Amino acid sequence: MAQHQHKGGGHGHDHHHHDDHGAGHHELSYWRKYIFSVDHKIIGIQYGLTALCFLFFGFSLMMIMRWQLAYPNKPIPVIGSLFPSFFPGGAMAPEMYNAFGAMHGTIMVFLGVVPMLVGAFGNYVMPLQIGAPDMAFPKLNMMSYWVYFCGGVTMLASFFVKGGAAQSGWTSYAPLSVITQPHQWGQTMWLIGMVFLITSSLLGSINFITTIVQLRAKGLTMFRLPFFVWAQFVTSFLLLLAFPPLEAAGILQLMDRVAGTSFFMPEGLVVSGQMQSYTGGGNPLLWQHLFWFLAHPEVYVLILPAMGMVAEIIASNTRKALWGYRTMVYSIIFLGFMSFIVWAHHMFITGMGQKMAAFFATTTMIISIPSVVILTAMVITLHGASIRFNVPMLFALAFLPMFAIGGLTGLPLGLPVSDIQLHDTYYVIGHFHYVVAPGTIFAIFAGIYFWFPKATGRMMNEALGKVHFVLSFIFINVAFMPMFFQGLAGVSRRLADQTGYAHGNAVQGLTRMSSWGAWMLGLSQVPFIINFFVSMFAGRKVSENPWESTTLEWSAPSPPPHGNFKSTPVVHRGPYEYGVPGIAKDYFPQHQAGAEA
Amino acid sequence: MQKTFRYGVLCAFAATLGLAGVVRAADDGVIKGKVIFKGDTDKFKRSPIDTSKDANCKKPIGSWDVILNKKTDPITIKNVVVSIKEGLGDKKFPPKTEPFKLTQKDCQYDPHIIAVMEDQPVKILNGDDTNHNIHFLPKKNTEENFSQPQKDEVTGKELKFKLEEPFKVKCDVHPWMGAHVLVFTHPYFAVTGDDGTFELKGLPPGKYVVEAWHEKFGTMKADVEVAAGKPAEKDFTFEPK
Amino acid sequence: MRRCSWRIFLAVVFGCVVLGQTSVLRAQAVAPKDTGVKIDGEYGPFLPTDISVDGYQVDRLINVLHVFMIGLFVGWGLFFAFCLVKYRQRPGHRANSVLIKAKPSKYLEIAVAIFEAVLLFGFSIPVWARVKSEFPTDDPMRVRVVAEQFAWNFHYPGADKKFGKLNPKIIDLVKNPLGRMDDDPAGKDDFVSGEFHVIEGRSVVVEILSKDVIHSFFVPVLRVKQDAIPGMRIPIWFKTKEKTAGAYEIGCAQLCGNNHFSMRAVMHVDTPEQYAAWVKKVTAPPEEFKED
Amino acid sequence: MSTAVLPYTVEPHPITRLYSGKLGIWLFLASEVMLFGALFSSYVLLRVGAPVAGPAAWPAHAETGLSWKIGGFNTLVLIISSVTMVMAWAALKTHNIGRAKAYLATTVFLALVFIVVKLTLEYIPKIQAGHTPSHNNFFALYFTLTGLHALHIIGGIIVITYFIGPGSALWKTDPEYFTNRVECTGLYWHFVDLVWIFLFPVLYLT
Repeated sequence: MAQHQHKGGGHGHDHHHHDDHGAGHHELSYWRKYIFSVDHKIIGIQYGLTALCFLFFGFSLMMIMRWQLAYPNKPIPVIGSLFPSFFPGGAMAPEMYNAFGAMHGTIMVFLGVVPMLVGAFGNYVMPLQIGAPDMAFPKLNMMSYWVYFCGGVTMLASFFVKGGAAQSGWTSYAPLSVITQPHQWGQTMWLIGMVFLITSSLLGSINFITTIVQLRAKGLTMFRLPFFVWAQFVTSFLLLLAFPPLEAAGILQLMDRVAGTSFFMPEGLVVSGQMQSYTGGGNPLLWQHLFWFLAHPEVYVLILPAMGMVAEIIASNTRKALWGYRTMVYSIIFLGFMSFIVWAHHMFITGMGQKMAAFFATTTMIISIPSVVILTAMVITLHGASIRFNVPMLFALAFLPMFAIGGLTGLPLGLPVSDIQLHDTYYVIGHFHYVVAPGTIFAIFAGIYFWFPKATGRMMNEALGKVHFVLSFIFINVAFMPMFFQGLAGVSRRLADQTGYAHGNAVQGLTRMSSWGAWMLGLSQVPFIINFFVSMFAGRKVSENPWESTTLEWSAPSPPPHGNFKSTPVVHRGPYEYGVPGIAKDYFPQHQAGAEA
Repeated sequence: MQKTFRYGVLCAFAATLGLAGVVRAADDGVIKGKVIFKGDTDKFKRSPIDTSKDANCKKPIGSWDVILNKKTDPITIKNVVVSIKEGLGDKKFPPKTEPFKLTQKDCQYDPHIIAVMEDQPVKILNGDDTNHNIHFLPKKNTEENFSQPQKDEVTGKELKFKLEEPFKVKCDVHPWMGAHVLVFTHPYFAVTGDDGTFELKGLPPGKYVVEAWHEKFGTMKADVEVAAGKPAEKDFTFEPK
Repeated sequence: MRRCSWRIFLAVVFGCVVLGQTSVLRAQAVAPKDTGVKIDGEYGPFLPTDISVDGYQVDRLINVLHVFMIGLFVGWGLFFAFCLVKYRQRPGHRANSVLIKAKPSKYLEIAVAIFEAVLLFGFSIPVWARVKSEFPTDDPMRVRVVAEQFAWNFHYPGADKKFGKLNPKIIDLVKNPLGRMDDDPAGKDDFVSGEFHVIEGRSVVVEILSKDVIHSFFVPVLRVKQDAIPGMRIPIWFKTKEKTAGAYEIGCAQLCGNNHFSMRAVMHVDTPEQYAAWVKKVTAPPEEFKED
Repeated sequence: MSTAVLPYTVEPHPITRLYSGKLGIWLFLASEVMLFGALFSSYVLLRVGAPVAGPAAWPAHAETGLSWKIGGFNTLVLIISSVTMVMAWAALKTHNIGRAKAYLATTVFLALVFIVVKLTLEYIPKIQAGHTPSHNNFFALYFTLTGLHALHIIGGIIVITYFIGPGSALWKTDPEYFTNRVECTGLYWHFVDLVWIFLFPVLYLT
């Protein structure tokens, strides 16, 4: 395959090539080309940059919260005096802590990680991996992004309305979320923002499924799909079927707040000594059921694409096929299916009876098995490999033990008896942060380092990348490991100041350690930010397949032109044909014709 | 900080000038009197409050809804707000500028009645070594609800109420803590103290409707005529069953 | 660069372990905060003191699980580290394209599944059944806990062991915080306090209610946690061990608003004598409050 | 065109036998099923869990004041509109764009009849009678469910009007593509009718 000469830098979307199937293709205005683009690659990059901004913003919220936790009610250095209207006296008031907590969760999950995994990587990589010229519905794709953008703006704007942003946690449990900030906009804007984000995800998932089903290249059967595509496929089904109930729940809560209905309000509520005007007859647990029916599949939305990315990177950098590819595919389908019937394990402490608890504990134990299978398969892939320790691989490798910690610590939370002590403590925080932060976020970093050359035609700097990795790896553990011990000690989550409790005071040292870990982790991102922007313009130029990988996206030019491939690709073999005997090179790309292995 | 202070002084000066302009020096009419209780005092004993929810609230405190001054003769009522209800016409009064200090001390509000003018700053302080959460429950003004986790007898937090109305205040951490805010458009109001008397000063001569408000006994109105240079006297008598 | 990567990786892992351990060991409490009452029990980075007769079942499951988790993680981590070192890319080394038949992994997965089943059916479901259905019959104390933003109310039934009816419409936060009705004979001898008093060694049935939003009644030393959900009455039970008299903490474990962090109450485990004295003090007819 | 040339926008995929749009609309309808499914589940839960007496109790059917005659009329209107929608698609299949537009216009007209009846004979009198959403959970659900359904109807009206007007330009360049679009809209429209056919007995007859 001829080397594609890349010209110019920037985001790397030059169109100096001759594509042979761009019928009626003419130069677009700047706006249509980069802002209201319908090209899946541009949309993917838009998603990626927006999501990175939100991730950074959500992380900043948390770093400020960590100050209040480590040094309760002391003035926040620098930031406290910069925003006096947010921090009266320079310190963080508990209501502000709650608002930051709620928005940290919401932003990280719905505006950061999901758009990054699905919107950015899914959009950019998936069509390339299946050899499609674009997504099945390009205009719908553009709409998904802009609806997501509106949702993000709504969420951000809610910080500046009277009364501040939503304060009821990212779970927004009713009746708290209905009665707080009455006649104010915070929670209402949260709900409206959520409706936007849900709509965006729904449109996106329809697009993804249709694309994967309809637009696969010739010869690319379902079992020749790269694992990442499978992960996106299952994820899209989760988004498609789990999000609507939350949309319904959001509408009901909006009605409760705005129209005074009582879907989640029982009779006889007395708030602050005032009898409430709600008619009653509603049920607070209804919200929790609807919410967790979404939010448990959502957890898998957060992790499955990450697993997919890690699998891709491990296969490429072990120079070896994934061990048990089919088992992994079956496992991921099973995971997706099971994730719909485990939701109530978040609700053991709500007074759940024996039969329900037994059912949900059993399904929870069952769902842990496919996760173990996938993880084990990835580790066994390392056996007999030839491991390249480049930056994406380091992040992908670190994902494995980190996700293992996150997954294992889920066990005590899935059994109702141990959940009595650990429910809603820092143990839960530690557990899901190990899944999402050193797990998913590391996978995201791995993905960025891995596919950066595809998107820009330039490599990111290896040395800076390694510094970034080592520092991040150390400090992310310093930040999250103490949480397990705090949780065992019985410190509840969402406390603006735990030192009022004797058991909280006893582990305040751990809280400080965790805070310092978080701030250092923030500093550790500096090499990444520098690397990201500098490499965009000055990184080492590379050819279309710098990692010598087999999947289809590496057969397209870097960056791929409009329409993606120079000629319509045809697939001849499975996704991970590395080290095939009788072939001179140690990899055998999917699109290359030749003897079947 | 410096700047705010300077502006504050400037504003205060301007306000004083304004005040002087609107309320002429000749406006020296006075209404005074006391609020008398008639009835069975045993029915209105102060009961001790159970503060066991927070071990930091050590000092015993009693209920405030009715406080009778039993030492005065006749027995008078504390915490009655007497104000001009009608008779001031459409006159506008500049708000008082000195902040009204509301302290949370020994897990109760000091003072119990917060009588302020519209736009007059109310400064809320925490005099206890525990967390307080002040929650204003107005109907017309915007609801305020914030916590003060630390002892703070200096800085506090300042609020202003824009609209005339009486409403409750409570602490969300110590549910028994309660107080009342009364917002007025004019400066002619007074709260009875331990002697049960009140005095409304600086009134221009004329006919007024005066209202006495008590959180438990309700309101009572009376017509009073104020002549220049001579204090008008008016007593209110509450006879609860 | 590539050749030393795995060393860096190992150094990082090692560094983390060392750092983590020293930090945990050195994690000391900050200066204790005055909360009015001295709290008994030992608290640190692991499970706190257990004063409940049945609490050991929760602890046992947590401990067994952690031993299992650490064992699995270490074993798995050793294999992981071994692969990283042995199969690193180096001159003359090429990946083996033939996939190994990893029978051990299958056995491992089966073992994990069996172990989980044992935990589930051996340690969890029976204990949960006991928690949920085997309410004590040995004349337990009965207390009603009513949560509100942001305080706990403890409603005792008095000598007749019957709770009076509550009417939310007549709640007066100073004099009648729960809305007890005067005309209900069952409620005549009831009393309400902000402190939770139980007798050591005696089982207690607690009925949990909420006035406004969802709270969660959490007593770390009892291994008890139950959400208080408005519109519902949820009973739970526990029994304290003998010779555990002292003061312990009750916290709220579910975000309930601004002051969630300060929604704390004290549980006094009393000897029978102390309890009787307390009841006498609380139920004494109120004297008139006189200001000094 | 700014989009890349995509296969299977018009011709069906050899394996799935669907063109992309049709698969997409089916997936969309699946998510809609989940949306209305969640709301219907909430209905069941709230109705079963409603207090026996008091203001929050579930009202007896007579108290709701919902007339099955108005509801039945609207059901009929929607069913007929579904038929005209199919007729429009059939007309396109026989390459008669004029007739297709007439049928589409009839569909829009019927949908408007539905909305007007709903608004003037049901919503406004209900609210005037004090039966607002906050009155009790029956009316809360009634307004939420029918309101959401009405939003779907309005969405449908907008899309169909687009196909009568500017959208029909596609007929000249790619008639099959246009026919497919009308078919997808039809699928959506039938779904919206179907939701009403569930809503009608749930709200008006029980």
